[in-house]
Amino acid sequence: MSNIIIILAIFGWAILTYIAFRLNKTLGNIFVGLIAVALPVYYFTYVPEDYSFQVMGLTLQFGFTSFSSLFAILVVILGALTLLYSIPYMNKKDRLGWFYLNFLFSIGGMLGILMSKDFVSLFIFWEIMTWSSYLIVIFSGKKVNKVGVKYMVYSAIGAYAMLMAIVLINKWSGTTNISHFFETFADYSNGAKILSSLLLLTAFAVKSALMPLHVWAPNAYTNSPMSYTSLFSGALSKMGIYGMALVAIMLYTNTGMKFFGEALAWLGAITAVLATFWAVFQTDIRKLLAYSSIGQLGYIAVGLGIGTELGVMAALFLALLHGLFKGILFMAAGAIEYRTGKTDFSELRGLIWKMPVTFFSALVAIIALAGMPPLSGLISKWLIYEALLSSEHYFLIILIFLSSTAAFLYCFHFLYGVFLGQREDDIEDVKEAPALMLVPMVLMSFGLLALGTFPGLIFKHISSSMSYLGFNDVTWEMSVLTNEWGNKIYLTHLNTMFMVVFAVFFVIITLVARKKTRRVGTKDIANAGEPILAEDNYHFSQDFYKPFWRVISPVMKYRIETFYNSFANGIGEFFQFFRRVYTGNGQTYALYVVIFLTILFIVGATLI
Amino acid sequence: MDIWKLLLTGSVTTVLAFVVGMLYMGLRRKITARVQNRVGPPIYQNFLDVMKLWSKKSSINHGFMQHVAPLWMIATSITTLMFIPILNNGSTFFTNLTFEGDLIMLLYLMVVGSLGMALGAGQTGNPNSAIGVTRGLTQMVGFEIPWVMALVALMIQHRTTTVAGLLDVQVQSGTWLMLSSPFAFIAALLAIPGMFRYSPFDIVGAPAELASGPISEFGGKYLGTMMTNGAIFAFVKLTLFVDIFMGGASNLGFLLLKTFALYMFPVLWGLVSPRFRTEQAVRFFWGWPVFFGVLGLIQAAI
Amino acid sequence: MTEELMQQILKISFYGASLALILIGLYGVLTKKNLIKILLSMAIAESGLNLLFVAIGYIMNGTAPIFSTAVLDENNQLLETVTMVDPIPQALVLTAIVIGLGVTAVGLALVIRLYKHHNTINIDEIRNLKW
Amino acid sequence: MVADPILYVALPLLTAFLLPIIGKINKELIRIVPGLLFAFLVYNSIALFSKVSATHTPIIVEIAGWAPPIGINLVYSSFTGFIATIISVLALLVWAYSYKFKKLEFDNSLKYFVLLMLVTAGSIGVILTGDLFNQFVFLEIVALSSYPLVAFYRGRNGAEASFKYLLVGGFASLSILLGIVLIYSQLGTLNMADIAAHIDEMPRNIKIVSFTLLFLGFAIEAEMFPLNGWAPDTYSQAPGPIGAVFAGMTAKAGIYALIRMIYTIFDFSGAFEILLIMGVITLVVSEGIALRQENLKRMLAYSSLGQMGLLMIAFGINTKTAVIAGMLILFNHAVIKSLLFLSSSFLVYNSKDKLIKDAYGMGKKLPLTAILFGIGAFAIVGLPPFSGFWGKLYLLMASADANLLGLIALILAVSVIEIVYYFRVVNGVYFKKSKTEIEVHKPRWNASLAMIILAAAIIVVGIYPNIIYDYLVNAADTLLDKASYISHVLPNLASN
Amino acid sequence: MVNDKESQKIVDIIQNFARQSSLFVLAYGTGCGAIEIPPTMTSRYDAERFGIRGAATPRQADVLLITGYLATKSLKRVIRAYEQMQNPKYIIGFGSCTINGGMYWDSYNTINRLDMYIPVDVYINGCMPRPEAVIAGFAKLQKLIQAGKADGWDRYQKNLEFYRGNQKKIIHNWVMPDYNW
Repeated sequence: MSNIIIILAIFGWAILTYIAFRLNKTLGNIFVGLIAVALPVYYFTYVPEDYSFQVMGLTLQFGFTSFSSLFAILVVILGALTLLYSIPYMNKKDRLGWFYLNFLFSIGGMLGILMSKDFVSLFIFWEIMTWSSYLIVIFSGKKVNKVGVKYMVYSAIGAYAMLMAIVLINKWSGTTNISHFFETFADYSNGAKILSSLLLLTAFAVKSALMPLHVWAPNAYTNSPMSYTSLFSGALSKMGIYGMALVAIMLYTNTGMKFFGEALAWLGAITAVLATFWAVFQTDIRKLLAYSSIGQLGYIAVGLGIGTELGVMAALFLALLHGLFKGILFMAAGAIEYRTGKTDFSELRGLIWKMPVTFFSALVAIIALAGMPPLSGLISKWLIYEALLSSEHYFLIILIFLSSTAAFLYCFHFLYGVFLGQREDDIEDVKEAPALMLVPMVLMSFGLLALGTFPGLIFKHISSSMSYLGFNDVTWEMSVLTNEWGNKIYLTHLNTMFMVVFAVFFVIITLVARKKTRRVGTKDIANAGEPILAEDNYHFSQDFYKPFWRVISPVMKYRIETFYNSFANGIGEFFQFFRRVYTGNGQTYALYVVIFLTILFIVGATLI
Repeated sequence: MDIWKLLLTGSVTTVLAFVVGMLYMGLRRKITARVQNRVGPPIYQNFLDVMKLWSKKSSINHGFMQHVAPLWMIATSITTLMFIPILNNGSTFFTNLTFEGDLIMLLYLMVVGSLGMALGAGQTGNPNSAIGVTRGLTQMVGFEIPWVMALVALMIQHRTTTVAGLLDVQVQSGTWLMLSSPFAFIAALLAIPGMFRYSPFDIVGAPAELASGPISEFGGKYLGTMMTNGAIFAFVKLTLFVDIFMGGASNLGFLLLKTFALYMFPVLWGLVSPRFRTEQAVRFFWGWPVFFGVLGLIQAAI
Repeated sequence: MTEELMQQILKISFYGASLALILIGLYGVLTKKNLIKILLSMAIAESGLNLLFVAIGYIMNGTAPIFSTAVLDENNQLLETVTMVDPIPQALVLTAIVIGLGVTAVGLALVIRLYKHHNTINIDEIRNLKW
Repeated sequence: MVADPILYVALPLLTAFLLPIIGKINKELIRIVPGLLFAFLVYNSIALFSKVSATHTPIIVEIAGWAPPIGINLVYSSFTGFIATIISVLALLVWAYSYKFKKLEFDNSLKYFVLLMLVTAGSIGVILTGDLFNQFVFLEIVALSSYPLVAFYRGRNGAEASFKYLLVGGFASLSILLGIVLIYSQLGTLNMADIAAHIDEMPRNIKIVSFTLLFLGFAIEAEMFPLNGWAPDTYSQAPGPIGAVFAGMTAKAGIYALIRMIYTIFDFSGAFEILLIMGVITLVVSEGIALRQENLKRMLAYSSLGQMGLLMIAFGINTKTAVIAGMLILFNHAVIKSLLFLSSSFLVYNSKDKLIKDAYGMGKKLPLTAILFGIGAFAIVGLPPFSGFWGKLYLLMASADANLLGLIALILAVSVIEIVYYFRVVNGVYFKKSKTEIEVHKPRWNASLAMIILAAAIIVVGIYPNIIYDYLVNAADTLLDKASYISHVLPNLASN
Repeated sequence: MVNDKESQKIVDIIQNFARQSSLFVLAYGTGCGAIEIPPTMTSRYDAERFGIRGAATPRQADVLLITGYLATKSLKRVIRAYEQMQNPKYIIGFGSCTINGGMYWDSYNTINRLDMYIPVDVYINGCMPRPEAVIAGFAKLQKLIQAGKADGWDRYQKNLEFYRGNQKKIIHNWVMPDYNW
């Protein structure tokens, strides 16, 4: 019983929080803080217990598996941290009760998904998660139709694909139990296999923003408050990954339908490349991060698609890691937005002077995102490459590498455009973000640092959860990576080496001519002798990657979004035309009756 | 793992890399001068430059990131150097950390310096620096692709991801990989000038356009560190390439010979070429080099 | 024989007449533009229908389906049976007529209302609500 | 207290005729008495329905003591009882909503409540009766009392809509009557069970003709495409609560008649397919047209037509799961669409054209109404945990069982369209700024209470659908078991 | 050890040797003298033999080359460039104009004596000086550096007020940041 209670408690608490906010803002914030603390505490101390009951002749079953609890850790931690972050971030806004109601509902929905052992309850929680996140996407009240409805429509396409799969599975196997479906999958006919797995894949691909179905993501991520976007991109999109992992591994790898896995991997790789390219040319930090998220989710799809042990390992590790670093980055973007009210690169600059803690958290996250040592990003990248190498995916690895190299471009753009560059006077009033916003960022940065050297901390969980997916329970050493060919990386040596050399040279360079080393303002630059006046600013923010755009613009011209829009318009126009059936003339309606009667006669006489 | 031994051999390797790299860069200046019918500076000129820069009596920076940028780079270079086999004869002296990392890690390790550089350059507030960084990153997207294609072809074909493993393959079989995998070699070779950023790929520094680009605000000890790093990193790149494609070297003489021969390729190419524009450079790398890279991959697949 | 023939002819003529009425009504509803004419056509069709219904229940030489005192002999046996027409259609037709009347009345009321607002009773011109 | 199916019909009719007289005593009674009546009907439903679902045998009432097939009878089974219960509860809520509804002037409320009672009596009569002609009469009562209700506001458009309804409705009555005449001419009986038992004896041609005519007539009442041209007009022109009445009662009566005819009276298997296909066409066309409506009421009306299409699909599939799905959708449609109509009429209360953009900005001005509308919108597109979801799920499961993959995809695609237009409206209500200044009219507490009860029903059934599941299964069994219907109505026939 | 004068001397000698043999030149092409820089640097005279090479920005440069007359408008830029260079730094005045105004001695917008405004270490006279003369000037500068006498940067700091005063006489709208070390 205790399983379902956690969700009911969250839902109940959500309503209580709503009421509390209606009464008093401070009381509401206390309620939010309480759940943020209670959620991880309860999750990590309670004893899991399975539970099931009958609804409408269907059996709903609940219980964590070792696989889903991996994602639950992410949801719980990120959920708690984003809740904490939200308290100061959202404090100036109205309708806070409504916001937190939906916030908690989506956390509850996610945990519900993870503890669902049958498809119907999975779907129910999936939809709860979807509409609560939709309500937050439109929370700001801006672009509600353009962004919100679009999000809802794509989510609905995904969810309904899942629903179709569910009813078909229910028909074929007589039950909606997830593990039963996977166990009996091998006995299905080929058509059934392809149909059900395609549908499920579509469903999960929408949430994880895989390429042809990603259209909603950039705008939805941008439009919701940043404190929620951290969760949205960090944890909510991982629900798609969760489902995709189940489908990809259980179905394709275990039943020999490798083709689908390959297709998934290719889709993921194309997603990674194109989304990264798009991220490079964004001029809004939130959009940049949103596209970056799509790209990262593409990597995860690649890992799942190739379906080898290393690949799945990479995917799961990256899924967790992405939650951390994209959480930090969106929080940093939120902190910037909170303090300056701006999110466009053309309006931001030089914030490192005012928000150093935010900068260093973001720097840590960016290094992890880019996959550079000494942080944990390297491990995820390494795992993916090794997986691709050992499974001999020659061209996928090139695509992934292209994407991850291009990722440096937007990484630099983010750091430079926001934090570096020439200072402007208009940031003089800007202060460092409130402590409650910094704490989650810093905590997660430490997490990234720790995992960078000791990935074994989380490998233990991943590999035990992978045994649920049918892989051997391989024990990984705390800080040594080994690929399938026996090549190893000693992370401790690498990172210690780097740190030590860094420290040595830091001492040297700081001590040499120490007294004569001056710090000057960012307007004191070599500018052909021309002094920069107070009103001038030479910050480089326009056409940031213009040459690169010239190279790849032939590819980027074609956007799937245009096609979707014209398709949707076509439907609208078609029915607009069809509306003329209802002429408004009663006699015409009478004529329809007669015509219908005639047709019915003919049909009746011939068919019945 | 003996930490003291690592300290000793690591320092020796670093010094070796520094000296060799400096001399190579001096030679480049000399050769350039000779090609241009000049006498040219002495080949030890670069040592003098570095010494001068380190002995500057003042230096300025624009902030913490600029302060750490050069040492971020040099830390990267030295760390990378530790993971690269210098000799192939199994001598334990130059082993360092060779067997504790692999190529994928090296690929990423090698760009860490660029990130530090980019951040430092970004903090100076000089628009030329930022433009230079964007150019450099764009160019990197260009040349990394054929380079990685070549590496992937070799790694999959020989089922190892370590440099030492690839060296072993060459020592065992007695043929260099540049002969057994010619297409991959050509692809990687064409990517080399991009890595060295010599003309026609000197779009990052582009003195006439960007006033030396990212480093335009670096002077004194910072510039000195960067030049030191440049020497070490050149050695790193050359040795890595020699290890992978040209069978490594059994002693330092062969190492110098091979690396120098390799080094001459970007140098001599640079002497006769004007500068590309950024998009031209990327298009170049995504043209023939990628074509050869694909051929290399196909060869490896077959 | 003649009686049967008569019955057939009668039936056919009944049916034919009622069918003709229905068709006339249909034609009127579909082609006339005047609201009142449409209503009238509908009433005509309804009359045809009612006629049909009665005709079905009609039995040759039947009397009205009204219970009268039975003619009994001394043994309380039924002396003679009287052919009655089927009573149910007649009852139902009464109901149908009432309903038709109601519909026509409501319809005419609506026509008055429409004329008040639109100043016309041409159905083609009363098309505010469409699509 | 007594509880008898006959009271469903008798009491409202009686009260409707007595109401003017009661009004003479005290004018306030005009408004109160209908409420008492509807409350009694609800009590009646609960008492009867619990009895029926406990015993699993229908209650047969023989009017005036004449046994069927000669006399007219009412059949209160778990199927008909379920719909009757929904209708009576809905009638009570509509009454509560309409009580002191500002737009119903005091003089008019007499007419209004009389007509409301007549519609209720007619709708329940259609559902309970076991006699074909009686069903026709009740349908005509419904229609005849609907015409004035549509034109209740005496505007030009109301009359127009009403006239169109009258025109098409006249066709319906002609067609039904003709069909009845044909059946009677062949079998000499009007009792449904009797007809069903002897349907084999009919010549095939006449059977087809009469089937076609009845199908046409009932389909008009059930708002099947293309016979539903009148429906959007009437929905949009009738007073706010009457939209709920149309969606929840009259349309239900029409679809019930259709179902009863196809399931019980005739034995055409092809009829189900026709119903299914017409349902699909109705669904797609209506939802598609709703996509770009500018008029809120018309949009809801087209959406309602789409739901009727879903109902036809559900009953056209003709399996037990499908019938359960159909019952669920019937319940959902009645409850959710009523909620939507009731709440939307406050959103565009003072607007002349009832345009969607007139409802913009109402989220702040009418928070409760807007949230209730939102709940309705969420429920109707089938998002869990609202009750709409279960209907959709069951319908899809039924389609899957019947191997109709294309149908599943189609229903889901249409649901996506539904999401688009409903969410646009909800977004507009909450986030768009109204361009014109329209005076806001706040609902009275009784109206709010009615809507809240509907919303609560949606949520409760959505979260815990088990509370109606057993009834649904019973109802489905009852509908599908043709033989037991006949044997219950005509015990003599079965013994022969 | 650092305090030890002898060792400091040795260090100075080494450092000065490095300084004199590696001169990064920021050629400020103010006047016609700029045309003499290319032949000096390229094949014909090849100044790179002596470790002289161009620097792209003042931050990296050691020598500021004022090539010819200095318009009052350009003075501001020269001062700015000079102040951005890192110590030790040197100035070579190039051509007669830098010494006394040359043919522009009475021009309203040309300064006459360069060392009134910035400390010049070496003057090369001539109008224009040939590349040979330029190289000779560099050689002189190298000798001065080796001897530790090229101390213009030091003088500038010590006499900043004098230079500033002179500079501000010419430049009326003084918007430049202060010399910050």
